Amino acid sequence: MYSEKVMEHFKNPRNVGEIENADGIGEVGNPRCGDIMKMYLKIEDEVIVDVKFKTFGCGSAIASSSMATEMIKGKTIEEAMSITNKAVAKALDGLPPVKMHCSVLAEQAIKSALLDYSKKNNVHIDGLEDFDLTEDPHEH
Amino acid sequence: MYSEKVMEHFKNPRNVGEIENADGIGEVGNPRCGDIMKMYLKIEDEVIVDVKFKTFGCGSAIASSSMATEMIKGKTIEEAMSITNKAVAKALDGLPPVKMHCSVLAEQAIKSALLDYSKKNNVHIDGLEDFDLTEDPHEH
Amino acid sequence: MTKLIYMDNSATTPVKQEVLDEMLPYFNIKYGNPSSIYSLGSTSKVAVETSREKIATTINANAKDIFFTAGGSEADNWALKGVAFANRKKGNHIITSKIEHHGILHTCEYLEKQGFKVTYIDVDEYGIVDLNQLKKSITDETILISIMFANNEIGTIQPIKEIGRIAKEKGVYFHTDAVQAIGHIKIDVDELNIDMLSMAAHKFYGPKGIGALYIRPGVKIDPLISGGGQERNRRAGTENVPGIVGMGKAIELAYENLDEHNNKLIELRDRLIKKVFESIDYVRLNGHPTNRLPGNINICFEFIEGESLLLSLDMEGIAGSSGSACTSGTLDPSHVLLAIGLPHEIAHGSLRLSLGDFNTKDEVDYVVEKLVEIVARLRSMSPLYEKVKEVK
Amino acid sequence: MTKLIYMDNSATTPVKQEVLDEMLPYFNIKYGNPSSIYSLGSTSKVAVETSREKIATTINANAKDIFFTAGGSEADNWALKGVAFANRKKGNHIITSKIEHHGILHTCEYLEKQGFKVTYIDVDEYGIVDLNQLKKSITDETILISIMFANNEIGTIQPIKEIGRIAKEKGVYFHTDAVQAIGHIKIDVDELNIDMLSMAAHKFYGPKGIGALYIRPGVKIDPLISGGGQERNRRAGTENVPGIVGMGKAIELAYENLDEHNNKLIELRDRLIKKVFESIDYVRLNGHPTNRLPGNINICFEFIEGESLLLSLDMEGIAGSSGSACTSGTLDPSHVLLAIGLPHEIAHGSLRLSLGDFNTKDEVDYVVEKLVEIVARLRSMSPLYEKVKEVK
Ligand SMILES: Cc1ncc(COP(=O)(O)O)c(C=O)c1O
Ligand SMILES: Cc1ncc(COP(=O)(O)O)c(C=O)c1O
Repeated sequence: MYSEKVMEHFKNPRNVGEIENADGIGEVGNPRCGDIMKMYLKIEDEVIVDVKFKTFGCGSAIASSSMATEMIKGKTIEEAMSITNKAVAKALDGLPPVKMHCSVLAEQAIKSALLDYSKKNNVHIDGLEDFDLTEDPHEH
Repeated sequence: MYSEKVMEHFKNPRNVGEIENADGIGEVGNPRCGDIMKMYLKIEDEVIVDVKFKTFGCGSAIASSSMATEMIKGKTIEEAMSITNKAVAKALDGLPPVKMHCSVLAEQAIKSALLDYSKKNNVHIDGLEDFDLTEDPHEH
Repeated sequence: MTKLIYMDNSATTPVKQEVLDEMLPYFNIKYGNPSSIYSLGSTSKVAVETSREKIATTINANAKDIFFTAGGSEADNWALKGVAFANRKKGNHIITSKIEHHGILHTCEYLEKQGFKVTYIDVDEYGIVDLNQLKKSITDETILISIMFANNEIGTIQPIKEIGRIAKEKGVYFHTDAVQAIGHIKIDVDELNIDMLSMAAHKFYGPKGIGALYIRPGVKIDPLISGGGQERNRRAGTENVPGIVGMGKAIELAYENLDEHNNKLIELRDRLIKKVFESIDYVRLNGHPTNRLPGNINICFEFIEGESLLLSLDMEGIAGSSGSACTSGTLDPSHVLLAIGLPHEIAHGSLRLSLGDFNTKDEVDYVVEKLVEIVARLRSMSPLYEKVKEVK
Repeated sequence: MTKLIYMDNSATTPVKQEVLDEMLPYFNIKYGNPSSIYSLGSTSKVAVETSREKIATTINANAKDIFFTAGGSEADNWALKGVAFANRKKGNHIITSKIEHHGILHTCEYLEKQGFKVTYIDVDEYGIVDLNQLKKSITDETILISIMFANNEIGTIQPIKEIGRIAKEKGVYFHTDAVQAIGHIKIDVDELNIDMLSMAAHKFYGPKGIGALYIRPGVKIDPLISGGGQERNRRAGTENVPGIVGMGKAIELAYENLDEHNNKLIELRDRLIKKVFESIDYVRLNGHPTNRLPGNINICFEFIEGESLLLSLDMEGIAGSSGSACTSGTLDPSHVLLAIGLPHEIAHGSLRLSLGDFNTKDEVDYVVEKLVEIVARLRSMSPLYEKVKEVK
């Protein structure tokens, strides 16, 4: 069902954990639906210097979280903002159609954490204007 | 499907053939229904001294004809009249339910040949008064 | 007993060794449920999808449009009932032929009881459906045409391409019961405009209890068996994995050397027919002389009845079948033989020999030899033959 | 990889060697069609009838009242649709429960679309149907009650005898989906007043793709699959002879040492449950503590999700299943877990381990050991567990 890449990230997820005094924290998903992703960002000079996640969810949710954190670590906010769910899925060598929503959740978790950062620090981040946290990832 | 007795009579039917100048000939059945039995009797002093048959039909029709001829050979007319289809079937160690009509046909063939004899010789045979040749053996 | 000479391949076929070998691990080693997410389940899932792909390729369809069933009858019932109930609002008229398998005919009778109208198209003396009557029967209410690809009794192959064209022109779904054709004739569902197609593995050296229905995308059809999400939510039930694997392998083998196999079969078939005609009088060939299934022989032997013919053949170790009423437990002989115009008494004397990949020339010759003896013997007992001789 | 530890016997079972051995000749040696009149056909016919007899004996029924199907789903669909359509004039109301298999529930939904009314009875926290509600739901329109014998997810066994009595008193047909029960629990259709009963061989070490429906004489039911005269004209299609033979052998084996097998299973089951409860916190047992299938274990591990649990187990060579939405491709977790009152987030963390004849004590201990590690690891990643720890 899953690609080897997904299984590898599920077995050895990168960046699991929490960051104390994180600069941005995002939590998306709903336990009712079986998946919650929480992402912690450490940001210095517009650069994501550290990222951690915790995820309650299926194999692809965990693998997507892991991959997403890898993809934004060391990247600028702008670069992180450009990462789409499709990019996450692609980096995992694809996800089964019914699991695409996990990559959507990962994208949303990044954006949600960045939104938190932008609010806390009162900075503007391009592209977050119409970020809608209430959008249902399962629709994707 | 068939008992060994049926198969044995089918393989080696007794009394196949015709009798020239038979004293009574009966033909029952209908080619449309897939079975016709023709029976020839030679009768001397109320005794069936010879009997032959020809049958177009399935295995149990042929076996029933064969068994019926065996059962009446050397018997008096009265004895022959007492032979029922059930007796024929029983002598064959039974027939499948859908094939019971073959034994009915055999009983009818005997009666029909006896009727022919009684008409030709203007003798009365007890029990033939209400013999109805048009009765459908498949109803049994 | 003599070695069995099996000439009833249209009834069912033995499973080929290569097919059985492929199936075996799926009974007790790779026994996972394909819906399970662990490795053992995925192994089964892959096996199922591989088989689906093989079947699809064979008929030039996409794998996702092949749906496994328990056999030909289920596929037939599903196609007819599924389309009928799902399209009731569009219309309530179905067209079929008089020589369909009971899987179609009895389903049509059931649908008639449910308020549908069914037209049963006539066939000519060879068993070919009347295309003019077919065309004329189509009304605004017509939702489905179901005509079999090749007949199971007399082997006649229908003009499927023309029927497909007519159905397409009129915007009516076209289902074909290809249970006797698949594995024996090349079929391209696109070229022939087939919307649905029934198949059964046990007619081409695959196992019993497994078949499939091809459904063209867009066809509106209800499930026949609802429940779990198997077969893309269209046919519930834990997949018969060994059966599915066997069906895939069998269809692959069938089409590997199709022409070669068929040439051999046609040669044997025509040899048998020719020899029978040379050595026995009062015989007729049923079905189309050339446009018939490669292995199908159907001959009436006048003045004798089919069941006693079969029993006599069985005593010589030969397996065949008959359209006689006596072999079906009904009163009337085969509806197919009656539809091509045979009188009842002659239809009762029919013999179908359906040849397969394992039959040989020697077997053919032996069977003819035995037939000559048996027919002579049964005729010598027949009061009908007696009359003919008198006339002569 | 480690040797496979298979604890998903409720999903499907491996075919036992003795069963496969019985089946094998029917693929390519005794391959005749049971409807054929020659010897090869009779051999198959006898094999089919012998199996029918074995199944009948097991449930205290007459052989002629057992009808083979392609599996449990077909049997369920047949019972419901067959009775519904055949008794429409009598009434249009059907009663079932909220925790039935989808083979029943989706068929009921289909029947609702066809104008039937369906009442779905509630269950208590253990998954036992509410008998009072059941009784009260019966009206003059009620034609059928369908309640499963034992639940496939949580293993709860229903009070079938009482339901049978209620149905009999009210003159309503009673069908039970016994797919999980047959082969595991003694069943007497007369004693329990069961009118129809569904079974599937692959749940008791028989092959996939074969099942049966018991139908009490007198029950008015339409065929689901019409066509040839097989199964006394009630279920068309060339018989799956090897499957049928396998089912007969499997049921025979299942009931040979039933008590012994079950005692062993119950011991293993209770050992596993006890050990899990001793070594992992935040767990709940789903289903009735004692009145459950001998091999069924269903536990929720809070704060983690079932699919990742299954994947982790699979990595250790352990096969289980879950009621998580993620394993079914739907959004909601198992309807059964919701019906017994579990909140969604907890239902997502369910694990079903269904033990079978081949499991051992060592396997049980190994599984618990691995579960402890896996649950700890997944919880360490879970934002939900984090919150609980904070509260502590
Ligand atoms: C209770 C119950 N009913 C019906 C079924 C359906 O059986 P099958 O998958 O063999 O069609 C199953 C198993 O999947 C089941 O557990
Ligand atoms: C033309 C045709 N259709 C349908 C069927 C039914 O197939 P099955 O017996 O596999 O259900 C058969 C064979 O019996 C057949 O020859």
